[in-house]
Amino acid sequence: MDRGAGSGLEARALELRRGRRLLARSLSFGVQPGSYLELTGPNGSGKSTLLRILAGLGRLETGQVFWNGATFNPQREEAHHARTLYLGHTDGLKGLLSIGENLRLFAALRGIREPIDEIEKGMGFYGLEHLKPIVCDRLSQGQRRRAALVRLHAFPAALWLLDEPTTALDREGVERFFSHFRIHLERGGMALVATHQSLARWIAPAGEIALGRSP
Amino acid sequence: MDRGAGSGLEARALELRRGRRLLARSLSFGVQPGSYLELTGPNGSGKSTLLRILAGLGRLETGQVFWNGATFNPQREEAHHARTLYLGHTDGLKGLLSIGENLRLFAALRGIREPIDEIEKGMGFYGLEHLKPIVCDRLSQGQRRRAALVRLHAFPAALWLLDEPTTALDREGVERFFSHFRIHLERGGMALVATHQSLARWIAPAGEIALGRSP
Amino acid sequence: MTLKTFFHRLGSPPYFYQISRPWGRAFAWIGLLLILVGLYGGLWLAPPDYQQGNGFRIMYVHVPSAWMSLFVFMVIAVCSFIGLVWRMRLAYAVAAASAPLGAAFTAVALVTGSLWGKPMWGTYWVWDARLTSELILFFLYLGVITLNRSFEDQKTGDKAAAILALVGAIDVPIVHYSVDWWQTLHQGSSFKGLTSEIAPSMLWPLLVLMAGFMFYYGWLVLWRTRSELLLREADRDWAQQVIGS
Amino acid sequence: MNPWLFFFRTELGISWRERRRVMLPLVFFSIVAFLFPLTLNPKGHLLARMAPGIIWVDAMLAVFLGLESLFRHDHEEGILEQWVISPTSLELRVLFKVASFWTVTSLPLLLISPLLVLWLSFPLRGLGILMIGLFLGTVTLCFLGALGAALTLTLRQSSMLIAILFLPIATPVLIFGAHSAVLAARQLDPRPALYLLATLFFLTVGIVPKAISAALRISYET
Amino acid sequence: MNPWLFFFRTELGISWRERRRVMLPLVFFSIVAFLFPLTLNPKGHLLARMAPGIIWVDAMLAVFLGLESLFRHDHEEGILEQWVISPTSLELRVLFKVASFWTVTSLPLLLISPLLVLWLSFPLRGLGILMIGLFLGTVTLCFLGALGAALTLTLRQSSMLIAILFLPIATPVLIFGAHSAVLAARQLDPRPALYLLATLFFLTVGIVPKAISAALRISYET
Ligand code: HEM
Ligand SMILES: Nc1ncnc2c1ncn2[C@@H]1O[C@H](COP(=O)(O)OP(=O)(O)OP(=O)(O)O)[C@@H](O)[C@H]1O
Ligand SMILES: Nc1ncnc2c1ncn2[C@@H]1O[C@H](COP(=O)(O)OP(=O)(O)OP(=O)(O)O)[C@@H](O)[C@H]1O
Ligand SMILES: [Mg+2]
Ligand SMILES: [Mg+2]
Repeated sequence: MDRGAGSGLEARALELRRGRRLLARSLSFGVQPGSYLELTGPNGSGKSTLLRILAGLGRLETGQVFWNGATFNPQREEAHHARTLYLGHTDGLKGLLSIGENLRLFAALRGIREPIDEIEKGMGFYGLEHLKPIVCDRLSQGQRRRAALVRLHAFPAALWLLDEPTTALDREGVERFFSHFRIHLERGGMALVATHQSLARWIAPAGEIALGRSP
Repeated sequence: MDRGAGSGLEARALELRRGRRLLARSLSFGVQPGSYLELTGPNGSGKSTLLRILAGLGRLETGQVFWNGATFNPQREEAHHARTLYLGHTDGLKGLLSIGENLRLFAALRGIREPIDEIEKGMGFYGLEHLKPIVCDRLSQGQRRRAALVRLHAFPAALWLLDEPTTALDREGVERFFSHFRIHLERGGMALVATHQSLARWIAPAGEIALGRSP
Repeated sequence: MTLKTFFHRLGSPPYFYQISRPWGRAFAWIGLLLILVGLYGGLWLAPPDYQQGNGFRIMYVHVPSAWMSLFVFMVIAVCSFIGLVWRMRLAYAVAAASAPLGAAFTAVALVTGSLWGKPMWGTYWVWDARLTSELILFFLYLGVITLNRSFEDQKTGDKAAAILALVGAIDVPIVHYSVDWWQTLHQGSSFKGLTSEIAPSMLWPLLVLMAGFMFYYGWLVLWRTRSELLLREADRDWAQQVIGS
Repeated sequence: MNPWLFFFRTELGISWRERRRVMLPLVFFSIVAFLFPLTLNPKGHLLARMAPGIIWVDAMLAVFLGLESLFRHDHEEGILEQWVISPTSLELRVLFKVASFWTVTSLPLLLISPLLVLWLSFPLRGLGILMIGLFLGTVTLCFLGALGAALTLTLRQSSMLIAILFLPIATPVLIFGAHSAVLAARQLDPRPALYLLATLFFLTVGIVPKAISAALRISYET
Repeated sequence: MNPWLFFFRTELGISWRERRRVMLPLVFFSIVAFLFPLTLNPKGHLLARMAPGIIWVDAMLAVFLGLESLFRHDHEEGILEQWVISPTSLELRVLFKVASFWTVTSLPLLLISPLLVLWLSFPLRGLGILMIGLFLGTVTLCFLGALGAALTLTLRQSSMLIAILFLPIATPVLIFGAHSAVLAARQLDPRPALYLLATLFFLTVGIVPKAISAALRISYET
C-alpha cells in the first residue's frame, strides 16, 4: 500500500469527472495542520465537485487520498466523517425548525450529547440570538448562511471543506467568519475553501489549487 | 392624487414589514434614468423585501411609488411589469430545460416572439455557448447565475431590480456583468442593486439606500 | 346617517369594535331567552310522538343546528365576496370568526342526526343526500379553517380561505342536488316519514329554537369577531388603546 | 412561433422529456384498477357494477397524485414568481399549464379506458358515455385540483391539505361521472348526468383559472 | 438526552409542529373512506363486505401520498447529504425516520379505525384483527415506500415512479391484510393471513433499512 508524505490530508493523482466530462487530470495537493488551501477556478471548473469527493459524497474513481500518511476511502471511512465538516452550496437547515433545533439535530447527527452551551455560544458569535424563536424558512439569505456557519463553531473538526462560505454574508459576518477561521487554524485545524474572491487579504493560504476550465 | 417629483422611479414614505416586524419606517428614495441606487444593510435588514415589493411580488401597505411622476400599484400595473426585470435569490431556471429553452420560455413570458438572436448573443456574452445541450440541473452554481443574467442581456427593460446579482460568479463573470451594466445605464436604464460588496469600484451609484437592523 | 355612510363606517374596525359591544350583549340575552323557551316548549309541553315516543325530541337540537350549518356557510361566502371585492377587513374577520362556529353546528347536526338515525333506520349512517352533503359541508368548513390558519400572514390566509369558501359555496348546492338525484334514482328515499307534517304543538318550539340559535350565533360571532379584530390590528393605535385600558 | 403556443409546447415538453413520464400514468392506472378488485374481492357481476366507480376513483387519484408537484417545482425554482410579475396574462398561462397537466395525467387514462373496461368486464355499450364523461370530468378535476395546489403553494408538506381542499369539491364530478356510465351500461338515458358534468366543466373552465391566478398572487404576497 | 432519542423526537416534532398535521391524516382517511361508498354506490350489506378493502386501500394511499415528501425536503435543504457523511449510523437514522413517518401517517388511521368500521357497518367482531393487521401492514408499507422514495430521490416528479416500484410489492400486503379482517368478520380463523403479514413485517424491518441507506448513498454519488 502506498504511503502519503506526512501529516494532514494529501491527495495524489486525482481525476475529476462529471458525467463524461473530464474536469481535472492528475490533481495532487496536500494540506498540513494549521494551514489551508484556496480552491480557485472559473465557474464550472470543478471546485464543488472536488470538495464533495473529499467529503465522501462523490465517488473517487482514480487517485488516492491520505490522512496522516495512510490511504483511506472518503465514502466509507467513519473516522474521516467524524473529523470533517463539509459546508456546501445549500445551507443544510430544515425550514420548519428554528436555528437552535437545527443545530441540536446536527449534534445528534454527529453523535454528540447536550451541546447546548456550544450552540448558544456559536449563535451569539454570529449575532443570531434574537432569531431564536424563528423557523429557518423565515430567515433572510444571509441569516441562513450565518446559521449554517454556526456549525463550524459548535462542532470542532480537524478538516473543514467549505464551498464559498461567505456567500450572502454582510461585511460584519465575513469578519466574524475569518476571525473564527483564524482560531481554527491556530488550533491546528485544516481547511479547503472554494472561493471566487481572494482570501489572502484576510488570512494567507498555504497554497492554491487552481482548477482550469476543462482541460 | 399625489404627484411625484419627476422622471424615473420614486418611492415615498414606504413602510417595510415582514409579518409583525417593522423593518423600515418611512423610506423615501428616487432613481433617475441613467443612474442606479445601491441597496445596503446588514443581513436581515430588508433589502430583498424591498426589491420584492418594488417588483410587484410583495404587498405595498403604507407609502406610495411613482413612475415619471404618476403613482401606481406595483402589484397590478402591467406596464410596470413590462418595464421591469427582477432577479432574486433564486435563478428562475427550470432544471429540466436547457439554458436556451429557459430563455425562450422567459421570452414567451414577456410576450416577445422569436428572440433567438438576442438569446444567442447573451449566451455568447456570458460564455455559455458550450453548455447549450445541457439541462440546467447539471450546471454549476456560477453557470446557473450566468444563465440567469443572460435575461438582462436578451430582454431590455428600463428598470432592473437585482438582489445580489454577482453571487457565485467568478471574476470574469463579474467583469462581464458590470460592462453590460454600464451599457444599460448609458442607454438611460435604471437599477436598484442589493449588495454586500461596495459596487463603487466598478460603477459609482447615484446614491445608497441604507437599511438598518430593525429600528 | 345614510345607509351608505353607515356601511362605510361599519367597515372600520375601531368603529365596529365600539358599537358591537351592546349588540353582542343584547343578542346573548335574547338568544338565551328564546332557547330556554323553545326547550321548555319542546321538551316539556310538546306531547310524545305516537310513533317515536320521546326520541323525536332530539329534533329540537338537530334541525336548528342543521339549518345553522347552511346559514353560516352562506354568511362566510358573502363575507368572503365582500372581502375580496371591496377589501373590507371587517368582512374577513367575520368570516374567520364564523368558520369554527359553522363547523361546530355541522358537527352537532351530524352527531344528533346519527343518534337519531339509529332508532329510525337501525343504523348510524346511510348514504343519503342530506347526510352526504352535510358531511361534505363539514369537510369544507375544515378546509376553510385550516387554510385560514396555515399562513403566517393573516391577510394571506384570509384571502386564500375566501377563494375556497366562494368555490365551495357554488359547490354545496350542487352536491346536495347531485347526491339527492343519485340516490333517488336507485333506491327510494330512506326516510319518507321525516318530512311529514309536524303538529303545531311540536312546530312552534322548533321555530322559537331556530330563532334562538340565530341570536346565539349572532352573539358568538360578534364576540369572536371583536377578539379577531383585536388580534389582527394589535399594532394599530386603537387596538393598543383598547388593550391598554 | 406564437409565444403562447411555444409556452404550451414547452410545458408539455417538460413532461414528455423523458419517455417514462408517458408510460407512468398508464402503468399507474392499470395497477390501481387491478388492486381494487383484488382487495375488495367481489364476485363476478359485482365487479362490473363497480367498474365505473373504480375507473373514476382511479382518474381522481391520478390527477390528485400529480397535484403536489404541479406548481411546486416552478415555485422552488423561482419560475412562478416571474409568472406573477410578467406583463402577459397570468390567467391564460395558468390555463395552458393546467391543460398540459391534463394531457399528461388524464389523457392516457382516457386512451386506455377501453382496455380497463374489458378487464373489469363492464358492458361495452357504456364505453362511449364513460369516455365522454371522463373527458369532461377529468378536465374539471384538473382545474379544481390546481386551485387547491395554488392555494397551498407556500405551505409545507401540503399534500394532505390539498386532499382536504380538493376532495369535497371534487365529489359531485365523481358522482355524476360514475353515474352516467352506469346509466349507459343499463341502457338508460345518461344525458342528464352528462349535462350536469358539462355544466360543471364550463363553470370550472370559465371561473377557476381566475381563482387560480388570484391564489398564486396571494401566495407571493407575504 | 440520548442523541438518538432527540433525533426521533425532532423528526416527530417536525411533523407535529403545527396542530393541523395531526388532524390532516384523520380527515384524509375519512374523506377517502367516504368517497368510495359514494362512487361505488353499494347497497347495505355490500358495503360491509367491502369495508376492509376500503380501509386498507385508504391506509395504502395515506402512506403513499406522504412518500414523495418523505426524503424530498431533507434532500433539497441539504440535510440528507449531511446524513450520508455523518459519523453515526445512517441505517439507524433511516429506521427512526421511517418510524416517525409511520407515527404520523398510519397511527392516526389505526386510532380511528373503530370509527370507520362503524361508519362502513363492518361487524365489530372483526375490529381487533383488522387493527393488528393494519399495524403490521402499515409498518411494512412505510418501509417499502421509503425504499421507493430513496431510490427515486434525485429524479424529478418521481411520484409516479415510486408508485410503480411500490404498488406491486404492496399488493400482497393489502391482500393478506384485507383478507384477515374478512376472515375474522366471518368468524373464521384469520391466523394464516396474519402470520404471513407478520413474516413480511419482520423481513421488511430487518432488511429494508439497510437497502434504504444504500440507496441514499448511491443517490449522492453522481
Ligand atoms: C347523520 C344524520 C343526519 C344528518 C347529517 C342530517 C342533516 C340534516 C340537514 C342538513 C337538514 C336540513 C336542514 C335544512 O334544509 O334546513 C336536516 C333537517 C331535518 N332532519 Fe336531519 N339529518 C340526519 C339525520 C336525521 C334523522 C335520523 C332524522 C329523523 C328521523 C332527521 C330529521 C330531520 C328533520 C325533521 C329535519 C327538518 C325538516 C326538513 O327540513 O325537511 N334527521 N337534517
Ligand atoms: N419568508 C419570510 N417570512 C417571514 N419573514 C421573513 C421571510 N424572509 C425573511 N424574513 C424576515 O424579514 C427580514 C428581512 O429579510 P430580507 O430577506 O428582506 O433581508 P435582506 O436584507 O435581504 O437580508 P440578506 O442580506 O440576508 O439577504 C429578516 O429579518 C427575516 O427574518
Ligand atoms: N449535478 C450535476 N450533474 C452533472 N454535471 C454537473 C452537475 N453539477 C455540475 N456539473 C458539471 O460539472 C462541472 C463542475 O461543476 P462544479 O459545480 O464542480 O463547478 P464549480 O467549480 O463549483 O463552479 P462554480 O464556481 O460555478 O460553483 C460543471 O461544468 C458542470 O457543468
Ligand atoms: Mg461550486
Ligand atoms: Mg436578501
